[in-house]
Amino acid sequence: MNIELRDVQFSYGPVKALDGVTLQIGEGACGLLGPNGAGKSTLLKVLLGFLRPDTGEGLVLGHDIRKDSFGIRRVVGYMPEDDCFIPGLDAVAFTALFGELSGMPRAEAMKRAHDVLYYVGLGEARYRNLETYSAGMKQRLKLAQALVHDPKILFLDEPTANLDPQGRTEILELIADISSKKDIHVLISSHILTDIEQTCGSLVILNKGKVAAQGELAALREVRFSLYELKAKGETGPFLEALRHGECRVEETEDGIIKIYLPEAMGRRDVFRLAEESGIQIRHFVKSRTSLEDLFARTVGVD
Amino acid sequence: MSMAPFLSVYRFSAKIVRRSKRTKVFIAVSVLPVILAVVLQINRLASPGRGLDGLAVFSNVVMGFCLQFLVLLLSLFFGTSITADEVDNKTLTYPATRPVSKTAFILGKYAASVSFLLVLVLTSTVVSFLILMADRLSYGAAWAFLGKSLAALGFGTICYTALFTLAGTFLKKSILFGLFFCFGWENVVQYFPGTTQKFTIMHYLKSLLPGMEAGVGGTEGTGLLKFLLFRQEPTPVVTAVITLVILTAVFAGLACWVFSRKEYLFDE
Amino acid sequence: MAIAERGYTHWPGSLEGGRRPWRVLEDFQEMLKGADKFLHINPAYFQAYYGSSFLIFMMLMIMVGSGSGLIADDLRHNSLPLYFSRPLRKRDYVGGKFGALAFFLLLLTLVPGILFILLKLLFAGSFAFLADYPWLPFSFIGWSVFISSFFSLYTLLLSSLGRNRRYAAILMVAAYFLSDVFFGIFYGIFHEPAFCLISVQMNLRQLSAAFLGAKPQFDVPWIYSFLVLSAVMVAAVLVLRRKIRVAEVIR
Amino acid sequence: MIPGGLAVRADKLGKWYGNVLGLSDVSIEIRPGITGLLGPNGAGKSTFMKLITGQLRPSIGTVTIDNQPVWNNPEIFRRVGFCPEQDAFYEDTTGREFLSGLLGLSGYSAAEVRDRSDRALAFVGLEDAADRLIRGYSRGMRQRLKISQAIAHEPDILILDEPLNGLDPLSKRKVIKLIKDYRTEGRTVLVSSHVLPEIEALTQSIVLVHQGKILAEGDIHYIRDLIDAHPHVVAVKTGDGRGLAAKFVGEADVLSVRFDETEGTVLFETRNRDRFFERLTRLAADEGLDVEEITSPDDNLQSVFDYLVGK
Repeated sequence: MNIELRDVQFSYGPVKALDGVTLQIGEGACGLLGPNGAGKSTLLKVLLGFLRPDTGEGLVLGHDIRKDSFGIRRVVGYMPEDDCFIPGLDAVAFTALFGELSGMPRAEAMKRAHDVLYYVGLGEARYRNLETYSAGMKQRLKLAQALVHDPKILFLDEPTANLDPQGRTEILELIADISSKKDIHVLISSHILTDIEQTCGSLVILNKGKVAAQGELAALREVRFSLYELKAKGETGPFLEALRHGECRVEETEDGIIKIYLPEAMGRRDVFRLAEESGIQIRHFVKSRTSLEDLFARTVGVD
Repeated sequence: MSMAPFLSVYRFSAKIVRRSKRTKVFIAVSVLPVILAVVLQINRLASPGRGLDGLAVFSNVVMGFCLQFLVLLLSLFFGTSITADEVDNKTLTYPATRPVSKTAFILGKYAASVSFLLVLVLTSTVVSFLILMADRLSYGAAWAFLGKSLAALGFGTICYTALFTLAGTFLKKSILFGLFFCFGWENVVQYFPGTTQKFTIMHYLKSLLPGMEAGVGGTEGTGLLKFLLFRQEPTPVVTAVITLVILTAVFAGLACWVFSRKEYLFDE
Repeated sequence: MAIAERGYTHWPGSLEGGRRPWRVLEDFQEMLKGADKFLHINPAYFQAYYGSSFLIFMMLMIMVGSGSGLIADDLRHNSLPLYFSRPLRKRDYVGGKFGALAFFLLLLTLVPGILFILLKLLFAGSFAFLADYPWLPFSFIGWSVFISSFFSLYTLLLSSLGRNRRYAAILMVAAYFLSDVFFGIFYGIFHEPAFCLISVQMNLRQLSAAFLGAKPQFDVPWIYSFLVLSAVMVAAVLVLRRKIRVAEVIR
Repeated sequence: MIPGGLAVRADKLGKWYGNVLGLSDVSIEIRPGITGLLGPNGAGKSTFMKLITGQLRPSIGTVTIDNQPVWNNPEIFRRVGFCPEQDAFYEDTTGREFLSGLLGLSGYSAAEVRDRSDRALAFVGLEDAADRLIRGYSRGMRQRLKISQAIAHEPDILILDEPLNGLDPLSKRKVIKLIKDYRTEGRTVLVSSHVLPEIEALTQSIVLVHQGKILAEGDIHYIRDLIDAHPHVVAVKTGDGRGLAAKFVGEADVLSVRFDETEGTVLFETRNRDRFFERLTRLAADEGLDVEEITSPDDNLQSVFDYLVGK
């Protein structure tokens, strides 16, 4: 196990941010999900030794979070959530500075800074002053500084915030690449569920400072056979009416997806038959696995 | 231009000024003359033989502290804050997307800051006067001096705030400019002989005060370049007032002009 | 007995062409008349340089210009977590910032001192100057280090109080001049030299006189000034330890 | 004031910062309804938002709302509400003070300010937190407060810059619902976002900005249909894939058929989706095929985007 925590509690004054967190995180990429204020950022800060837990203990790659925070900081790369930079520097100087602060020799840090900046896709812009960077570029820069000292674990706090779709895909591909091929383990805190779905093998869901669920992603997404999702083109009113008449439970989401809970008596064919009778086309039809969003809503307990 | 937008900006920014935590620090600074007055008065009553004149002490406080320090400092901070705070905190977008012209916005905020500062400075001056002159309140000349002091402080606040509002609209390091101006330029050049001293605002403010002879209030300045302490050659009061009003109008007008032309980009 | 002519009189001078635009410069010429002593380097010269309020004012401007944002900017741009996710202690961080500022301040204090000595040696062509005043290099080096350290800590203290560098700058100047103004008022009224202890500037000047072997302006033992300034430095360190927190309370 | 029907119009609009291009030669009309503004970072989205809200002056061309220029024309903001991207507030005021202060700037009387701020706070569900300092608000609350200030004066045109950024899924749902609730008839809503599913959840009508130009505008499906050179792929999972394929190979609109043995799907490439899906639905119902899944791998905004920006 790379990360182990036992019964960790932490409070900001009267507010309990972490309330008895016990978890194990293994190889590869792990997602950390939870609504804002669930304690995700606090958990990362406890793991880094920024905050000292009130009770409980933990190990990160064998380093005790209470006693050996320096040991942890040498092997961990941290990408904070907030926008952060140092005005007046260019990207190379910035990244090299943090390489040096991690203990790399100056020349090595400089060389390494160029490499990681290319890796995160800032190669062309690396001599520009950081104040001229767009929000998306700052996001990449934060990733670069987290990677510069070649860490063994990466803690990424909302890595895709502020990114455009292309940038988001690229960063997620980078993360997947790092975690699967480069032997660096990754802990990603995010509330963009699709990010986690695309990159992570395992998952921890936090809610109100407690672990609401943890385990392998595949195991957590159990299959429900009777639920289908479809998209249709045409006047769907009569179709839905017919379905309801056949004792299906039907839900329509905001983004135009129709969810159908089929009773035992009905099969898939009946759905198509009703569609054809109502004169609409079915353009999308899948058996629904419990989507991460449903899992999230269920474990967090609000919908 | 109708007054309504101006007044709504005035009300809104007056609330924000009052709410800000920094304001409390500056209120504390403004209370200092009063504390000073209390201490001095107690001391004076305790040892009556030392012949300290309450009015002399008061004029020392006004010249040394209120005019040459407090007014400069408050105007500098509040004046530059008018635009710089909104740009730094990226809140400028909110008022900029309201049916309020940029001129009304600047003037409203300026008026809110100035009236707040006037209340602060003038109240603390009057209170310290009352404390220091508690035993001689019937002395008419003292009241005349108080009136002139208040005028100088008031004009100072109005004029300096306008200048620093202007500085805040287009200078990135407006504070650095302001500090150089206040404690480098104003504090020194006002003592230069001849025409040169007329290049400071302080010169006109001091012209409003009666009989400022060489060195009164001067020694408690920075003591910077002491050999330069020449006498003041006052400008007639009417000219001084007219100059101050014109300067204020020019600064405020320029501030509005710059602000309505300039595009403010937040560092994105 | 001469009787002055009344009414119109002639002017006995001769015209030299219009010089009005240069009036202002003339005023300056008057002022610079003291400058001929410039190259006369002796201990008094050092005392004058290191005790001058001009030097202190310039240092103040450097502090405002490049020091006010040292910590305030990091707070504003949330960079502290970046630093402290490295194997870095608070004292390393503060030490680094301190070093950066102290470097600039030493440029104004130590470097001119060394230049004066070099110039003197160069012009004199012998080491007699150093033989006459062997303590002088140690004094001015010691004093440069002290005043630079004091101002660096003072700057860091005020810079750590908020996220706004303009506010920090104002506070720096305000605290400095405020203490001075108060001293001026009290001293002006009571003529009690001990009031010099409330002024940052006067304390610095007292102490510089003590370092450089000059007679202090006020008859107050220098050790008190030293204690006052040291107390400010200790307070700065204590506040910095409290203010620089890696993890803030999240919303 | 007649509500509704106001259009935002840009004509040959261009903006440079020094010699850096922000936006170039944009002519567009944004009509009532919800429009999504999409584009990569640095494409000019933000510049466009700032130009139509009068925070920047066009370098060339014009931008008008209801045929009036926007730059230095404050009167226009009686009818425009703007929710900026940056997470910036007057932190030392309460939510209610913030809102009523800004309403005051819109020129309402004291009574109306009170009334409107109450209503706006209730609309975004912040009644209970209204008298707390903004400093202590959570991300979601801050975002909703920003939206409330944009709608408190009931503008005909609502412009939202990245309103869903930094929100967790539950807060996101709330905000999406808010925006949809606001779209009453005739009002114009312009929303920008980086995350495509979010825009898809809000609207079908999009404007695509790239390299300072408008790449495409209109209905997402319509845009998709326009791209003839890029046929649609439909994946069908069924027990008898080859039997299904046999029914389609005769159709003129089907360009190719592929079998994915591992997934057990048949991939059809078609030029005419209407005809294809109509036929597929009929076949699935009538002819004894057991269709398990139908998916279109590239029927989402992401693929439109990728295709248009030439990825």
